[in-house]
Amino acid sequence: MQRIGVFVCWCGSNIAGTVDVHKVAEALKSEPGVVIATQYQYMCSEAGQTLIKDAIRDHKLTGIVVCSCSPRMHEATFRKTAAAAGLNPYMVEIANIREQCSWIHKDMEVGTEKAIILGRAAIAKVHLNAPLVAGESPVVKRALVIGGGIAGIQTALDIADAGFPVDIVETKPTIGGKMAQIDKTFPTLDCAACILTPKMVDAAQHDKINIYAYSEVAEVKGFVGNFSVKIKQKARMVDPVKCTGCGLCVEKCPMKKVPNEFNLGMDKRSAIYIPFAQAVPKVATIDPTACLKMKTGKCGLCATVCEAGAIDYTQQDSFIEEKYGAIVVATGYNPINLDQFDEFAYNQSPDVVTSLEFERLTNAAGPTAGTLLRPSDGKHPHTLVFVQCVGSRCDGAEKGKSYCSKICCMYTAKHAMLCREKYPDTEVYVFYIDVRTPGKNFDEFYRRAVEEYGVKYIKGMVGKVAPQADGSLLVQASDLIEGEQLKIKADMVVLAAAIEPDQSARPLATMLTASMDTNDFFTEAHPKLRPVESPTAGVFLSGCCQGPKDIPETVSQASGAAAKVIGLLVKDSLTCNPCVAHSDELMCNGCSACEKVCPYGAITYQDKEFRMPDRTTAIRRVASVNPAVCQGCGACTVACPSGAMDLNGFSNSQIMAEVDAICK
Amino acid sequence: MQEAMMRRAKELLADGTVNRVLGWQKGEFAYDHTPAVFDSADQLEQFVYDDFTAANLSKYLVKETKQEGKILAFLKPCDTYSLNQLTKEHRVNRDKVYVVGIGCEGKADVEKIKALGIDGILGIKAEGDNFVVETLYGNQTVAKTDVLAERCVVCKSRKLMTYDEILGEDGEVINSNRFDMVEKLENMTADERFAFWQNELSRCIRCNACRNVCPACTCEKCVFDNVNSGIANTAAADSFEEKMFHVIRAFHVAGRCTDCGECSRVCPQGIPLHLLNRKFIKDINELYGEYQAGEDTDSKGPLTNFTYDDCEPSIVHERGVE
Amino acid sequence: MSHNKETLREIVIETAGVNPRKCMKCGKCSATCPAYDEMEYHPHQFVSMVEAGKIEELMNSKSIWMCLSCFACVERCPRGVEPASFIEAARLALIRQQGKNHLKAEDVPAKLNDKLPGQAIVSAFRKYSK
Amino acid sequence: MTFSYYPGCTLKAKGKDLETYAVKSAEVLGVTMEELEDWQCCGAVYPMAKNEIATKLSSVRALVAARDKGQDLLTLCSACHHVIKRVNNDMANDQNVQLKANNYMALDVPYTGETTVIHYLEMLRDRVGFDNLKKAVVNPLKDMKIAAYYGCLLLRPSKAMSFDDPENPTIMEDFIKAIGATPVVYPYRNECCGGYVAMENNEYATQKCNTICTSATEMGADAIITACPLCMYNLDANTTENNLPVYYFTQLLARALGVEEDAQ
Amino acid sequence: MQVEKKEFKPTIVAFCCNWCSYAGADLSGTNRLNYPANVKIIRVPCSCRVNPMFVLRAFQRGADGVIICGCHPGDCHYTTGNYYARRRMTLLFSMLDFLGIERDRTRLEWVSAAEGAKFAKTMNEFVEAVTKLGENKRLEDLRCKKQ
Repeated sequence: MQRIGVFVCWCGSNIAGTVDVHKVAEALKSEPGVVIATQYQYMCSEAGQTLIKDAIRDHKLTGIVVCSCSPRMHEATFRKTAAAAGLNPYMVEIANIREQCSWIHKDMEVGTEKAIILGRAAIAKVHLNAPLVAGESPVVKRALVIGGGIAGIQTALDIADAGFPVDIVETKPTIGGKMAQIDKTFPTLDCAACILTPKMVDAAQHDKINIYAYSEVAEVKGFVGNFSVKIKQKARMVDPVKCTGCGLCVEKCPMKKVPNEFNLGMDKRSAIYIPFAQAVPKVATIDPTACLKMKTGKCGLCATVCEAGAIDYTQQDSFIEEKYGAIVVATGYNPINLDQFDEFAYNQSPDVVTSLEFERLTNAAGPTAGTLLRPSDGKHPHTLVFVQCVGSRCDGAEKGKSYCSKICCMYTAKHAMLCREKYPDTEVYVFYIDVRTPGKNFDEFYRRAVEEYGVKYIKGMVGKVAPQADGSLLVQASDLIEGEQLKIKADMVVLAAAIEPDQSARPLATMLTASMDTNDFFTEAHPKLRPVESPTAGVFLSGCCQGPKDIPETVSQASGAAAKVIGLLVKDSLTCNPCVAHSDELMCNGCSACEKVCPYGAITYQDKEFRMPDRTTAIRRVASVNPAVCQGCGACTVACPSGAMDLNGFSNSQIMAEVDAICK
Repeated sequence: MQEAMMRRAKELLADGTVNRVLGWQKGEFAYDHTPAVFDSADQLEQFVYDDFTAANLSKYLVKETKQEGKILAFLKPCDTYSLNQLTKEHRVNRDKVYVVGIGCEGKADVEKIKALGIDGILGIKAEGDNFVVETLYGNQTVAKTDVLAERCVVCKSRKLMTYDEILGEDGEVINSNRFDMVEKLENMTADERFAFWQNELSRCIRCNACRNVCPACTCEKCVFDNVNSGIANTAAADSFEEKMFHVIRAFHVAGRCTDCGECSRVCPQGIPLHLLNRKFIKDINELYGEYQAGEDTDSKGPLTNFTYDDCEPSIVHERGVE
Repeated sequence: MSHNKETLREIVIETAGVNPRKCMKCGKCSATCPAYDEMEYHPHQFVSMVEAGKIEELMNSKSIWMCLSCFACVERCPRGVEPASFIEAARLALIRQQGKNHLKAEDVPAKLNDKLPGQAIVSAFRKYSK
Repeated sequence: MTFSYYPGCTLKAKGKDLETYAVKSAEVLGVTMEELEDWQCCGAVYPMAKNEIATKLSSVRALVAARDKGQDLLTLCSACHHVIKRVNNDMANDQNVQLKANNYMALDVPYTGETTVIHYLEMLRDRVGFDNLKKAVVNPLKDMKIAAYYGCLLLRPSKAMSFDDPENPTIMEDFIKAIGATPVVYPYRNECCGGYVAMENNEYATQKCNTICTSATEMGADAIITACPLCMYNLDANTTENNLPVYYFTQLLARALGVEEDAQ
Repeated sequence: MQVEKKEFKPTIVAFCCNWCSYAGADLSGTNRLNYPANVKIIRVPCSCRVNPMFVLRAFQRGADGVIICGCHPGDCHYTTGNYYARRRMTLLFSMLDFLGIERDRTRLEWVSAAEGAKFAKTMNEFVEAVTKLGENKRLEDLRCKKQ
């Protein structure tokens, strides 16, 4: 039998005004197990807490009930009080007689009666409380960042600057991501490379950062503070340590007809290649699908010319296993495939390009060395038509994406403006449904495109792009303001294609047991209050993997995620919430119902050997809850038909005892 | 059929495919065949199978597949649904069962036969649309439609869901009218429904037969037997379990019940317990999309799943009769 | 037979079987329409006018006879709104009334020529008459 | 290979050529076209209204007839193909149409969209195969530069028709290559010819067809092919600029297979 | 003998999730919004913690009405808990209805931490509805056939 103390708070007149606290204390004194029941003006005050502490010692209390304000207010306070007196803090229950009693009832009799019942329920519950000890799990002080774009780089730098080692895993041969392909950035028109490449170098040179380029995450095990990750390093056929990045091999390689993915296939590269001049790591990579040596066994020129002896045609994929305390997902985005939108003739004319392609066409390191030229004939275009919302905001049409891709309005304004600035002889049209410019200096930027640069913004949409015999593109569009159907003879059409999460995201989410929405964007732990964390503890989100974002927003989120990671890694161990689920192995059926409803992947199964009552042994599949991962929602406890799964602090019997006390 | 099954069982024992056979043997009467495990050809002489053989064997496999070696199980279409569900829930190790699927045309309900005034029953044989019942007093022919077990009258499927081989003919999933009775109840007034269930459930003697036979009730320890669950039937003082047993049981098997009908078959008081389960199945089908437990071994059950736009519980107010 | 404004709107929406509220007013239908220049109200206006209940205006507009049923607007609409279905519904709302056929049998012989295929006559009848 | 074949009214009158060449060519390719008995006019336009049932029934009859013969239903005229295919989709997916049509027709076995509706071009592509067609060609039309005119009805709405990419189709171009000619791609091949509006307003059709033919001409075509009698009419009779010879695709098919003369 | 008829005050058990509805209940207190004292709240971490057994237990112990409150769909602190709760309670309520138990004795309502007014309003409505039904006899009687 527990020895229970009951402490009724007046809260000045807040409670005592409509609840007869003396009567409550008196009534509760006669409840079974109650050895002391008393009242005081302010239980949460120093004096009130001393009163509780003394009572715990003097009466050798094993549990206490405080009848006071909401547990949301002072449960933590009274738990600390109990702990200070040597009582397990989880032996404290609060009866909420202020917010849920005295403040809503005007009649003293009614209020008092209800307060007594609430007190009884708390006493009934505390009878069944068990001392809980918050478990601890150690934290591996190393972070993994998946994705080496600006989001991943920023996160890694911030974490590393705080003194924690970070590994970046990037599938491409170099880090840099989409930002490396972008020419200028809105709304300031800084050169993207000028602000990105120093960061890439910082990352490469940081003694706390280790970059696994041309690598993928192959397997993730473990949980917050203690992930175990297997990383696959794809064979480059080049020893990255020996390679100096001199580029001689690239120059000599006879196979020079491979579409260059960095320039989105608008020019060619060689079979051995370095994606771009500022690549990090600056190491050559052999494309095995194009390399003559790899395909036919004949050639080997690169090995001959490489003075460092870095070429190794026999290289195999290798695996690294590493432990991490936290994982940051920064897998980024891609423009969608436009096959289903060929009314815009993307597949019919090389002069219809996506906005990302347009970036390359205006970039000094791009296929045209920065001069805007039509891909079809290399001529200077005079009339350009930009089409916004291509594949975005599609709903009910069974193609495209239902969401707004967010960045297109601004980059289109940027493209249009730069076009007019650099080539004043051009005529630039932008077809828009809405221009969305929420952001610092964004609307001003868009207005500048219209007012200073004379970009012709037309409210309406393009219905068809018809490639003509003379090489021009006849753009048929509506002008909803003028009420006209326009036919514009254009030289180039630029499509603001919707963006979607990278394809690697979904399998990764499965490995991480992190949740995703229907569009394959990672879900945040809370859309407002925890936007950089995944609901899965220890997994953080950075950049477009969580939703469409521009660069400043991506960088903010990247730093936010880094701060969260640092906050985790500075701890030597994690104190776990002890109010978590636990499975009674003797009753567990191993049916997996609990595992299916657990949002955190906290439940795993193992085959265990049990001694049976008849002295035989049997192997049974049983669930076990990882207390470091469980958040204590209790979904599993109801899914479990046998009642093997229960929740500390809110056990089946505790809740039923409260029910009984209330319904008595 | 019985001979063919026996022969096949002996073959499979002889060639080492299995070391035991799960089937049925005669009980006290000619019509109460009880599940039995046979481990030799000799023992198999006791094996019986006819149109009275009704028991679903799948549940026995929970225990049997924990034993050494592979066991042969003869499963009717109903039973294969149960086996799939048990496999999904990791209760049965499918690799340790050799399933011989047997076609089923529906089983006879001995109570219905007796109600026709037929006594001294010695055996039964199907002949077309009739059963020929052998009795001490000669053969009697009864129309199948008159004596088929209730669950067979509204059979949902004669298709075998899982098997290693088939004896007899595999059937098809049937577009049955199994929900008719549930619907009829739904269309009654609340008072009528209450009267109906009070009449039915007041006959319950809490013998636990329904739970013990149910292939979805395979808990290591039933909550009703567990003193720590807070709802166990520890003392007469607590009548909770008495009252709520069937509702809780139905909820525990909701989304998992394959509608095999064993609960009602074994109820000594003839309570139509399957209607509770079937009500859940009907609700699930209507509210969350068609779902048949035991159809496969990997889909997510309706109660361990959700969609963002599921209906609200207030839908109960909008449907049916107050 | 005449309906009040709201009933007429409901009839048209039900006949069309699509939801005008899905429209985000991008104007792609009107950008795509080959009959745009022949029309007084354009495809995107059909959607907003149906939503606003201006059915009478649509029924009296020559636009309903100009739609080619080429489905370009249906195909290219990013929201699955199908302006052509509204045009058809407005046309039906008119010709289903007594004596409101647009094409009368007695007018046909004058329109025939030796190359005109039967398909043209049947199509026109189906579209213009009840 | 045997198909139930639905000809449609126009193919028995003004559009006769489309059919005769098709039948003859099919024979060469080992395809039997079994014309349905007692088929009725499909109505030429698909009734878009959700509450139209009666106008869909003739298509349902044809679909049921093919189902009862256990055959796929082959169509040739674009309009018939469009109507029958979409009615078939309704019968498979629209419970309202399904229920009412079945009630109305009181069939022994209710019809729920089981029949596969296949256009002659799809038959060439998916069943015969353009490679096999190429092998069967005896008279490759080497010197012809042909512009394919798809029109609206075969392609749109693509969700219902699933015929080809609605904006950048290739089936007719592949067909042209198979018969040995050179396809000419031009942007207006899937834009409307003016359709039935030509009945009332010839000028309107003329305007559309002139754009189509001018575009095809500029792209270097010297002939146009079509699968639709109404498109044929508009392109042939209502074009005033850059007139090009217009053929039914089946005529050139017959020519390439060496049976053009026989068909006449 | 004539017994004076006492005004019937139903016993109501309200299960509230800790993150939204319990906070909403607190807020209705903070704003001094009245609802009847017969409502007694039991705090659970999430609506998905509410086992149908608890609901039945309450009825069996003499509750006249049981209401479950949780975060609005999409706002669950544990992201998905209330979706499971919604399915479970829908089926449970439907079953109770099937057994002939009055529908208005059970309810599920989404109340956010900001919806103090909604909480009070919901409770007032619920108490009113249950009061109208009178004492909960049926579940008590389900297995005891009156002669």
